[in-house]
Amino acid sequence: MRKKILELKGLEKHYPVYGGVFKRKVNSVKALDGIDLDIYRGECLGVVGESGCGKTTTGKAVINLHAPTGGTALYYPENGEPVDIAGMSNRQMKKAGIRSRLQMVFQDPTTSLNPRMLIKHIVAEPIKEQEKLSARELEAKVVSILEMVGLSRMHLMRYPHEFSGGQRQRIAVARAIAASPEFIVLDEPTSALDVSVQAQILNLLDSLRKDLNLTYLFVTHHLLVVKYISTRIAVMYLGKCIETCPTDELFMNPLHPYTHALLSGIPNPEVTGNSSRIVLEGDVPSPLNPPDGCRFHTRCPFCIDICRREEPALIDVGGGHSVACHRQDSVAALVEERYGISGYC
Amino acid sequence: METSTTMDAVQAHEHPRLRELKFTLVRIFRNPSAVIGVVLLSFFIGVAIAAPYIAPPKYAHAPYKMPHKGFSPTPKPPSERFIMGTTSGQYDILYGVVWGTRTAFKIGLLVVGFAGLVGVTLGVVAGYYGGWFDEILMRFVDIVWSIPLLVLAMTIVVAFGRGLENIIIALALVEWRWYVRVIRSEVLKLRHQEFVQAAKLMGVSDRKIILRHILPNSIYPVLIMGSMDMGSMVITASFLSFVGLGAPRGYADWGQMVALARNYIVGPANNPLQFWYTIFFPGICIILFVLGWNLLGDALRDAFDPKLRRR
Amino acid sequence: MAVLLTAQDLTTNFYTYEGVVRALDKFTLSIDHGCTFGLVGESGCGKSVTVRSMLRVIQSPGVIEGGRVLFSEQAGTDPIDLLELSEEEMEGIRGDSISMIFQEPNAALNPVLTIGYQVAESFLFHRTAQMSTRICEKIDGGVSFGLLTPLYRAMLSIAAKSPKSRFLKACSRIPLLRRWDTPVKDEAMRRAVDIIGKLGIANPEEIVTRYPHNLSGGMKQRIVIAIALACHPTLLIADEATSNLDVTVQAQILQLLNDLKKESISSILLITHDLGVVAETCEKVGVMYAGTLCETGKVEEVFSRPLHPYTQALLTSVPKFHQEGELQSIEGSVPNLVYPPSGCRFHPRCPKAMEQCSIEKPELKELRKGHFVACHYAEAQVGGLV
Amino acid sequence: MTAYIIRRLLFLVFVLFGVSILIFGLLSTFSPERRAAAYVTTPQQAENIPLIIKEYGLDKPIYVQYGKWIQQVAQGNLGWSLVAARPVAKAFWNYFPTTLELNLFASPLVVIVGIWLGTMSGVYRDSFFDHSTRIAAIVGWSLPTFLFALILLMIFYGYLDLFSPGILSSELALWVANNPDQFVRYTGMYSIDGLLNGRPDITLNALNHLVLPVLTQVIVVVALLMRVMRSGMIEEMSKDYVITAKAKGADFKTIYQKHAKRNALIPVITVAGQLVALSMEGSIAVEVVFNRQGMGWWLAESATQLDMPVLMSVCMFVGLVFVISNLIIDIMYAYVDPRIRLH
Repeated sequence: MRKKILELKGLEKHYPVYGGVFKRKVNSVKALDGIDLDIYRGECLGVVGESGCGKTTTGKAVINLHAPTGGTALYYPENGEPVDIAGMSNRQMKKAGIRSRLQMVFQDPTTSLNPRMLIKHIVAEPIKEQEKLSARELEAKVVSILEMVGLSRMHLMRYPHEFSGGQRQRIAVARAIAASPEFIVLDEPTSALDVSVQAQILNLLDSLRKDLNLTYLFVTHHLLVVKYISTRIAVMYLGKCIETCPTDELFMNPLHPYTHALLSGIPNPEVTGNSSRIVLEGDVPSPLNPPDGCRFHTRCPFCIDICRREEPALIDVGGGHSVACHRQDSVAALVEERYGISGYC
Repeated sequence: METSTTMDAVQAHEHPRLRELKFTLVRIFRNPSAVIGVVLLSFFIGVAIAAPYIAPPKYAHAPYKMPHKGFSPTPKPPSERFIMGTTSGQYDILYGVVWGTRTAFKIGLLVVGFAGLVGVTLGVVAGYYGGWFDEILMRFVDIVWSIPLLVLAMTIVVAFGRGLENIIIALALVEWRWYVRVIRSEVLKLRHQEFVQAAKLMGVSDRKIILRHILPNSIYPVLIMGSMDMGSMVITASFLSFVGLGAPRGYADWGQMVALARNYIVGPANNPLQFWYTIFFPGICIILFVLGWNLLGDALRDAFDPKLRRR
Repeated sequence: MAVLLTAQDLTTNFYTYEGVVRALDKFTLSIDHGCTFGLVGESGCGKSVTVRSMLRVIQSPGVIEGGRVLFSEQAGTDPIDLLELSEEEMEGIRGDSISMIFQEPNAALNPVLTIGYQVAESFLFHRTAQMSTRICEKIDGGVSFGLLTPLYRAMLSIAAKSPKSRFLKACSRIPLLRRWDTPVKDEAMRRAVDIIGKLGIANPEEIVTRYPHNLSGGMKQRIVIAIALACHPTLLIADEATSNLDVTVQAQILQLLNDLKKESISSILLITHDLGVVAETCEKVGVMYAGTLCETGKVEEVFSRPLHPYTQALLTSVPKFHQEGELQSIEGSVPNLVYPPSGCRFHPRCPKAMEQCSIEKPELKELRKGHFVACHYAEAQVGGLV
Repeated sequence: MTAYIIRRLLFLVFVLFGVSILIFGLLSTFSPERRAAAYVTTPQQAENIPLIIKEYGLDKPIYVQYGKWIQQVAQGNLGWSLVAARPVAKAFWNYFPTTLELNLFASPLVVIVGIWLGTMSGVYRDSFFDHSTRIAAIVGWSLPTFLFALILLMIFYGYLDLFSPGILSSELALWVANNPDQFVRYTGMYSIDGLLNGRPDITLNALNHLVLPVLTQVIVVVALLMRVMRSGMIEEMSKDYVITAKAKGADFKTIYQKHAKRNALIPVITVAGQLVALSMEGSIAVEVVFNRQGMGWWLAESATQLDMPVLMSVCMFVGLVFVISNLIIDIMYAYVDPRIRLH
């Protein structure tokens, strides 16, 4: 039995919109509108979706960087009782010893590193928060962490701007693991990097996960990247999670029409000659007023009556595969019939 | 392995902070206006320091009191005794100009120092924590903001009574609003920066975040403004002196010297510029002093322009 | 196939405070009529600089130092060198024969002008004469534009002959006379509505009155495409046109480009860092590294049998559907072009680097049929020219 | 939009209330006798100050006094001005037109000249023109208004004898004062009233007296506007949409006039409030030096004579003008930048 590390139940994050003479709340942006998700120890869960679907918000809400506005996020320590971290303040979390266990690596390493701090101090900061070390011990520890991410002692006394993009992201990773976390949210960690450097970082992250027994939540819009690094994938659309399943299963046997559209839209770098794809009509609806019923029905090529009325629940169809679609049984056949696509692997 | 390998050997010896400082200075002084500004300011600093030697005070206990020989209102042209002549009331212009430099620095440093300290402290706290403190402070700033500097400063001077000290207090009481606004908007931008969020995630306390992450990255606009303000505060103070709200008659202050010269800007019909020296010397001092600070501020703005900042 | 555009030894430098950035170093490339050409490379390798140099829209501190850009609009005609043309002649070519789509639709549209105006501008710059003739005919046919119609008719006939005449510009400053071009502007707006409608945007009449911030990213990109297509260009340059879009929107745009290619445009130069996009949409590809072209040829040829070590490494470093084993990455990072490496610019990172590579810059040579490579190692391997 | 304007009007009331408390608080440091002057409206009343102190409770707690004072202000009783020797409310109409006249002539010049110079030096960055305007701007910014005005007076009045201080020449002023039936002061501004009364000579004379004040005002205020416009223009000219326009085939003039300029105006509008404040401050110095009896002169004079009621009223008035002009600026903002929705 795999051990859970985080369990999200109906997690919500609404951003209020103010208006009127007295700036009262008139509406809210439903960036994250109630998602249920279990994250297991040691896995790398990929969260994919288009911009504005709430994947980054999910990442920030599960580690309580942006406090969720509703729902619970249960954290299961290695040994001990689960804690609901949604709604805890940073200070409370620090006291309970969980703040540093949940870390994050941001998208753009140029903005996530303080430009006026030396690398030595950047990496030392999380260590100093946890234990009192002498200057020499601290430096030795910083160097050992830098070496884990492929940097060395000679990089200690430099400013972030003196590094290339890939190296900066290594520093950001080093800072995250310096806090000795169990769980790291990776928010598009490679999308600001060059193609040739992306592979370095992906391989580094993968080996760190195995060596340090970490759990990742890998947020990205790039499906091939997520296929390479993740063990399990959650697909999001407009603030909801619509499909979760193990990576290989998703590419072999997707069940949601939106997943089909995403997968067929990936430009394949291998020259195959066949490239039929599902082109969705229109745009993603506004998260201010999400559509009734199934959120995808406005763009779904296989939409039927019930989709407009009733919102489908995320149901387990076996093999760790969950999907939220009224027509999940027939989608694969419909796709093959209309677009001539069967499988993406 | 990376781009800076060639520079490694050169850079290995100096401390990185020193290297940064050098780089910043080079960037500032690439701009000729910075050079001119610093030269002007060094000149004034020199004059201020050497004041007792250039113009030995007559009254040792009150060096700011301008000595005067007689009470005749008609100014006297430059002579061997008074190199720059004497102004109305027979005050020695050279003496006034030299000791007025000290007055100008006093005004600038005290006003900018106080306003900057108060403004930055309040602005950082309000911007970082937000909430009711921010709300109340910003509404208060809105109120103070709606009266222009000069009008409000005049009113405060009237309320507290005239005098140079009260001018300084009045200007500081008005000018802090600028620093609050500037630093607060910087802090608001920084508060959502990823490196600040990362620090929060690591459990770093708010105090440390402010000191380590927020202040070092938001202080430059304040420095630029402080530099510009050194000049503009001296302008405002000298105008208040000129109007007659400043120090008592005979105090070495450029604004007052211009006021003393006011009735002599137009001489007799046959020689309309007869009394040029009465306004020229104090006037040129004010202009060059302000110009020096403005040139420096302008160069700082160019040097710290975030759009030109290297990545 | 006839050659449409050739860049020869194109060299562009940027004069920055840190030093001279040698962004393009004797760059050579040629595009055929009717071809979709993909130019790939990592960020900072000079893809955008290349096309901006070709169109001469490089911004300060960039300076085109040398080379030639030969352009022959009709197949078989004598090419003209775009770098030799006067600025005014160049204005006539930009947006008319060659047009461009930019990466960031948010930044590429002017936030304070309406969508309609921004599209109509293309017609006003290049079709004023044609539209004026049309309106003159209409006036002769009895259509009236108020009391001053005869006067406008006279001015429009001048515009029909020389739309950029100084006389008309002077008139545009005089209160009543300045309204002569209202019918032209209306006509341009009608055409804008037309072309926006053709790109598959619902109710174009309403869209033209909106401002860019009202539209979604995909819509904005369509508008940018509409601007570029307005005058039926011979060559469409798409600079990272889909990179910042979501997968499903990217699919829409790529399909749109594909459809348009069949209908109206002669050639497309597609610039991207996404190898997948090139593989799926292009016929030919050029691979760029640090301001030089390393390899060019048919897509299938280059992608399945790459000869340049950089292309080989790049292809193994991107994740694929059928990923086997670990991704391979290229050691090190892109060089700082203020101090470009001597000889072949890839040699410090190249696993196959030889002594010669750091001394001598390799020439682009045809090592297989239609497959050009600039690499000493590949040359030695394949053994000379075809 | 409506909600926004309503909110701003409420804000205006709030700010005026705040200003009144601030000013009242500041001036309550005076003795009751001094403060009594704020309620005096005729010279007769001034004789029995103790009565007024009693009547308005000037020895009572400060909030009671404030209430009484606000009550008086609401009735239009702003007190007695020592400097003007008449009630403040009446004196106001005497002084205000002079200041308005100065700014009516100076502001359009500031806007036109500032935007033009800023655009040109931004477009032709690092050219000779750019460098010279930049130097001129920074020197202009460093010139204290009163000093600059004095220098102008020295040259144009003292040396060249072209323009003189004051509002009108003394003969004309005397004539106007002695013939109130022949010269009706419709607007209070001589340059306009001269035309309305069929006396172009008065208009010309008034304009002659306006040249130096307007010049001073323009030079001091224009520097800021120019600098902001220049940097806005430089920034906009490097944006991607400029390249798009260029790639469309636009000529250089269309690019900067049609595309960049309107965007560059947006940051200018954000400093418009500062420009208004600068003009107000400038007016004080200009009027003091050129001896023009306007609001600024009145304020400075009142400050030196500790004429408290005037200070209070002028502060309130300036606050009102400032908040209203900021409201107008915000609406202009929404007009220039379609991305702003006032909600």
